[in-house]
Amino acid sequence: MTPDISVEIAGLSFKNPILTASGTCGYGEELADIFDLSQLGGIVTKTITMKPRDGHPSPRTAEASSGMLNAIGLANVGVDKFIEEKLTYLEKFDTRVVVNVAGTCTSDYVNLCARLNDHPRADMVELNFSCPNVDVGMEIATDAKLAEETVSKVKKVFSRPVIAKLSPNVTSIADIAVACENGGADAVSLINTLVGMAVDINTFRPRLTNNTGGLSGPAIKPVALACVFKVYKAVKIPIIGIGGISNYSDVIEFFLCGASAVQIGTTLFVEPDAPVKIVKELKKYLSKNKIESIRELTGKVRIYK
Amino acid sequence: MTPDISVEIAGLSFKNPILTASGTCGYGEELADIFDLSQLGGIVTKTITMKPRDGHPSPRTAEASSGMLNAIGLANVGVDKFIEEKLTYLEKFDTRVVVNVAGTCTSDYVNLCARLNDHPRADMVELNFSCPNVDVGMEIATDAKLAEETVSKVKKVFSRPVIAKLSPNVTSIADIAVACENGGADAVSLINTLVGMAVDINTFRPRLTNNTGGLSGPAIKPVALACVFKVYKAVKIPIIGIGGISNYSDVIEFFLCGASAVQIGTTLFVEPDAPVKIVKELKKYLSKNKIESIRELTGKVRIYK
Amino acid sequence: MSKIVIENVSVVKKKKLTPDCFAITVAPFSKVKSIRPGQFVHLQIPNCNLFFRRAFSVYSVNTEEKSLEILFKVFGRGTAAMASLKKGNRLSLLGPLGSSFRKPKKNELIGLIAGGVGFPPIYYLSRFLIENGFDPKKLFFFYGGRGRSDLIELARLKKLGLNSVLVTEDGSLGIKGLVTSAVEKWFLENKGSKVVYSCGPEGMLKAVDQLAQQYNIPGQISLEAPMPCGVGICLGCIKPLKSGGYTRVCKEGPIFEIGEIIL
Amino acid sequence: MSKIVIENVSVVKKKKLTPDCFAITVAPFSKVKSIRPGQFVHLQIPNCNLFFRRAFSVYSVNTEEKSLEILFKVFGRGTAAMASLKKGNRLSLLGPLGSSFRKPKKNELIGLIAGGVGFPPIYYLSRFLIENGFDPKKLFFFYGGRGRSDLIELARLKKLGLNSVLVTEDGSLGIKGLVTSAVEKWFLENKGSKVVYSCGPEGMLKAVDQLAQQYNIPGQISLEAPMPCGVGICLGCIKPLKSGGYTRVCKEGPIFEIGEIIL
Ligand SMILES: Cc1cc2nc3c(=O)[nH]c(=O)nc-3n(C[C@H](O)[C@H](O)[C@H](O)COP(=O)(O)OP(=O)(O)OC[C@H]3O[C@@H](n4cnc5c(N)ncnc54)[C@H](O)[C@@H]3O)c2cc1C
Ligand SMILES: Cc1cc2nc3c(=O)[nH]c(=O)nc-3n(C[C@H](O)[C@H](O)[C@H](O)COP(=O)(O)OP(=O)(O)OC[C@H]3O[C@@H](n4cnc5c(N)ncnc54)[C@H](O)[C@@H]3O)c2cc1C
Ligand SMILES: Cc1cc2nc3c(=O)[nH]c(=O)nc-3n(C[C@H](O)[C@H](O)[C@H](O)COP(=O)(O)O)c2cc1C
Ligand SMILES: Cc1cc2nc3c(=O)[nH]c(=O)nc-3n(C[C@H](O)[C@H](O)[C@H](O)COP(=O)(O)O)c2cc1C
Ligand code: FES
Ligand code: FES
Repeated sequence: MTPDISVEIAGLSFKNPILTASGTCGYGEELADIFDLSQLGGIVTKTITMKPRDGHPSPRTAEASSGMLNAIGLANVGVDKFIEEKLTYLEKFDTRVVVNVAGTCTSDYVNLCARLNDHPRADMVELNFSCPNVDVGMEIATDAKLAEETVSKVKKVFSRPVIAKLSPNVTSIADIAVACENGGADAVSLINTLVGMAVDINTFRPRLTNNTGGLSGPAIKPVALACVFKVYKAVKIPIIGIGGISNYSDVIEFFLCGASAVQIGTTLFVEPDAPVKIVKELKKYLSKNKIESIRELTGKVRIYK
Repeated sequence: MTPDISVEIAGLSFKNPILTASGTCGYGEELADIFDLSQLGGIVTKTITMKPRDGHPSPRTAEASSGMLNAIGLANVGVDKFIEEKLTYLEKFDTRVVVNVAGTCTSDYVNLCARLNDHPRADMVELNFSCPNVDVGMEIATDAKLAEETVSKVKKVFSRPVIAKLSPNVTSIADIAVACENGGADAVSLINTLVGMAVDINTFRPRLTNNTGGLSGPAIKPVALACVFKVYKAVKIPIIGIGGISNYSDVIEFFLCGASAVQIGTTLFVEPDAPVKIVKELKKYLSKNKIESIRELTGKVRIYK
Repeated sequence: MSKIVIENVSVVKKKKLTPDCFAITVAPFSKVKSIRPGQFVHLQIPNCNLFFRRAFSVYSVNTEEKSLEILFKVFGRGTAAMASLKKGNRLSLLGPLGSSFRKPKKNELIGLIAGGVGFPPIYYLSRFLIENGFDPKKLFFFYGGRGRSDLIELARLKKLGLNSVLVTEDGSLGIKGLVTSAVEKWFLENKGSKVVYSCGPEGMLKAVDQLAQQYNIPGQISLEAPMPCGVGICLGCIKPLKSGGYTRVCKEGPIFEIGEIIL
Repeated sequence: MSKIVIENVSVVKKKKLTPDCFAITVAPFSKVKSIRPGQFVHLQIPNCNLFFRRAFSVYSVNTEEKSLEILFKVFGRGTAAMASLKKGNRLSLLGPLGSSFRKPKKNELIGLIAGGVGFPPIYYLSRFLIENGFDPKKLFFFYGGRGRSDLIELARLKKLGLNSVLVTEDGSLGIKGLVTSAVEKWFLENKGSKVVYSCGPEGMLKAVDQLAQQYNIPGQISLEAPMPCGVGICLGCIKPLKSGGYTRVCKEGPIFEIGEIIL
């Protein structure tokens, strides 16, 4: 018996639960030189905005212990070029395409998703409520009412599933998740990066021109797992786990805490073929442990007490 | 010229800015087998509560990438035994003693500090508003009003300086810091641990009997630095930086972002003599860079824009 | 002067005992003289990104060379990285740590009970006792394992000249059965006052602990627990005490009295 | 088939060239044949807890042995750990990465300008051109450094049989001065159409870039930037373009046209 690693989110099937995270896989072109993108459960494209953005000046990434900081500043080609070139490029791969969008206000999200609605290659949209590197967005990520309103307005213009991507930089991520669920979100994805900083002690300069940035990578995995665990107890919609995943064992941990799929981000920078390896190893783990389908694992952590 | 690494917090002088963090150095006895505690700027004792506590059952620590998770559950000898045995033991060392306290409500903090007020070996108290591993406390850490009220009531019964220790698990740590300053806190210390989790994929069990715990160590350093940076812009009282510090260069980073002293926590578990090394290397760095006093560095990060 | 030190040591010798069992000798360590049987060292293992040190019982010491030997089995990531250490590689050593075995009374018969990687501290104790004037004839070394491949370093054990009783569950070497059965037999067959010392898997220690209590034999066991710090400051390595509350395996232990711990 | 692969390679050779400069050869790498001069590889360095890989220009390749050589100077934590690698040590290699130098036109005089650790890609290009039929007489290798100890691998350079011009700021070897002065002199003394290729410290590259523009000489430079991913997906390694916006050093680069980048 070969174990079943396909999953379903909001009625859409994924051949496996491994997606690449927004901002860590571009629009897919570069990774396609390394492996066939059809091996992915899905690809979440770099956040797009209405207008193209250059992003912040250099340096906008820095190394950290078991992770990194970034303040790219939502550099992207803008929605027009995205639809014309990037979505078209992705036509040829047999994988789900999730288009991540961000704006400065609710209407930006609505306009972007309305545009994308006409392009069915965008299987889903993911609303980036949580980028800590631009003023844009961060407000929605910390304001339950605004998040709910934005989701519900997007739902009116986008006919396929809508994911709300949440920030960990809040007192209660579960509250924001519940608000998104109430707004009609089909799923939530979490977490985006943690606000962090680093300084060069020789120049006294921050290591990022944005002064602060977002921390990602294995360093944040425990925080992401705790967030998934708490949100799983609070909502009924599926959760896509993100944060520091670097191997199959991390994926299992996220499933046990409540995830129905995961995204791999920063690990791609060090092991760009990690998704391919993880898919293989997930199958091995399930076989070895006689688990028929990975879907059985969601939320199955055996908590104490 | 030998550089000056002494600092002053709330009118109290410290021979150097290196303190050991609460819960990571016991009451000092064990570290005294490794180095002379008089080499420390200060020691912050394990959180004490009114009654002795055994804490959570095992496992209550777990390894993480560049850090660890803990849910000790405030195991401590209780205030009576603490005063009788532990404070007395610390008499013989020429170092500052900061006594960390926690309770389930404001009056616990007040009672504990009133008791300690009669024992001048407790140079300062640190109010642990932020331990994520017990229901105790976490409420105060996320509630600005409650924090302000607790600090101001403690100030009435404790005549020496009072430090409020803050949690990073909030939307705005600066808001809580401002509230503590308004309540009369003489200093704030930050950060306590980030809420995190880990699961054993063979047993499906959380790696901590408390299910979730606190993440500490180098993994959280960027988050701690960003918190210090934000709080420095918001308050006038001194900041004691905590989080993932493992070498002199980390200490300088915390100073540049706004700290006036630091605490070393998890690093002690891997390099118990780290404070001694750091003190030496701080002096070397200052000499090499012709900086007369480490106090000059507080807040001197050269931000962009 | 510090009782506990952190020093960089080099691998001066490495032996592969079985496919997954190795003995390595490291030096120089300034405190070799003060190491007592049952104590352990905490090693920072290079070439693996593990955050914590790993604890290893001292297997033997050489005070002239200032070296100490440890014996380990590949278990997880840390011990796997240790298996690939080469002569000359350097690592940080923290020690000596923990409590040590107390000396038996002069007239006691001494039962030494080891299972698997519980062998090193019990071997070290045996050797230490003999070197300190205890009669090897009064030492009874019970060495248990699942099969013959679990019983390592038999030649070295033999050299001590004590009474050794080998026990394997599958009968592939020595007596077939559990080591505790052999110990019970010894309890029954020997009238004199006795003391036992044991180290091994927790299941075995639990059985030894119960048996010794049942027969009213005093003694000590050496416990293990995951150890973040090894020096008593993290409170992570706890075991529940019969008398209530917890105790630290790294500080009050790893050597505990029979009947002291809830296993 | 994948253009870029990740493979485990072993150190097959290591040479210490100066106290802080080393050449190491690693093998086997399945894609050696497709490596072009100017391209780089991204190495995961063992024995240091660095999170990112580190980028190194390819210095030479041996297609039979499937090996490639890199030359590096100890700079920070990663290169320090590389200096302690031993023959047989394994590491993960990602490559081949980035753009490569374009071929000169047949009639052009070729100026090859290297400074410090900018030497490897320029040396590789020179050798590649000669092996592909370019006349060594038309190749002018300008090699600059602060002092004689910066000019490494001179014997190897000499073997190529091209025109070499050594320049040191302190005059300890070759011409005293800046390498760009020697290049300018060459511009002035040679009438034919010319092309330049350069790699070295950013200050030098800036001077070369300006000089070439001033004299209207086409050419390319090889840039560096801290590189989290090396494959174009993190957008961390950017440089500002004269035409506006940013470009990625790892993907559009590291080889750029003279005048393309704001330095
Ligand atoms: C006082 C003491 C003395 C020891 N002496 C020896 C010795 O002489 N020879 C020897 O081979 N081993 C000895 N050990 C055990 C040794 O420390 C472990 O084998 C080692 O920690 C496992 O490390 P690892 O990185 O290979 O496995 P890991 O990958 O860390 O561990 C795999 C699993 O084992 C668990 N684990 C890790 N450490 C321990 C531990 N100490 N106790 C129980 N479970 C653990 C982990 O939680 C994990 O689930 C001793 C341990 C202690 C506490
Ligand atoms: C395409 C490319 C080719 C290279 N080829 C070679 C080569 O052939 N030989 C060689 O010796 N070196 C080469 N380098 C540089 C090499 O990658 C750096 O020496 C190395 O990254 C420094 O690593 P480290 O860990 O020793 O220092 P670190 O401790 O990482 O760095 C110390 C300081 O240098 C900065 N830094 C790190 N990497 C870079 C970088 N790539 N560019 C600019 N600053 C950086 C860091 O931010 C830090 O401030 C190349 C770099 C690139 C991008
Ligand atoms: C360089 C970089 C750029 C990112 N850009 C985006 C982005 O544009 N939109 C977004 O929603 N998340 C972005 N993220 C966040 C990731 O998608 C992911 O949520 C986060 O990095 C945590 O996962 P990881 O630890 O696996 O990287 C970015 C992360 C990194 C490291
Ligand atoms: C095992 C452990 C126990 C801790 N116990 C306490 C405590 O009792 N009271 C407290 O205020 N902080 C406690 N902390 C938090 C530390 O004091 C510190 O704020 C935190 O660990 C971050 O610093 P670090 O990364 O240097 O460890 C504890 C941390 C650890 C790792
Ligand atoms: S290992 Fe830290 S107290 Fe025992
Ligand atoms: S290094 Fe990541 S885009 Fe160039």
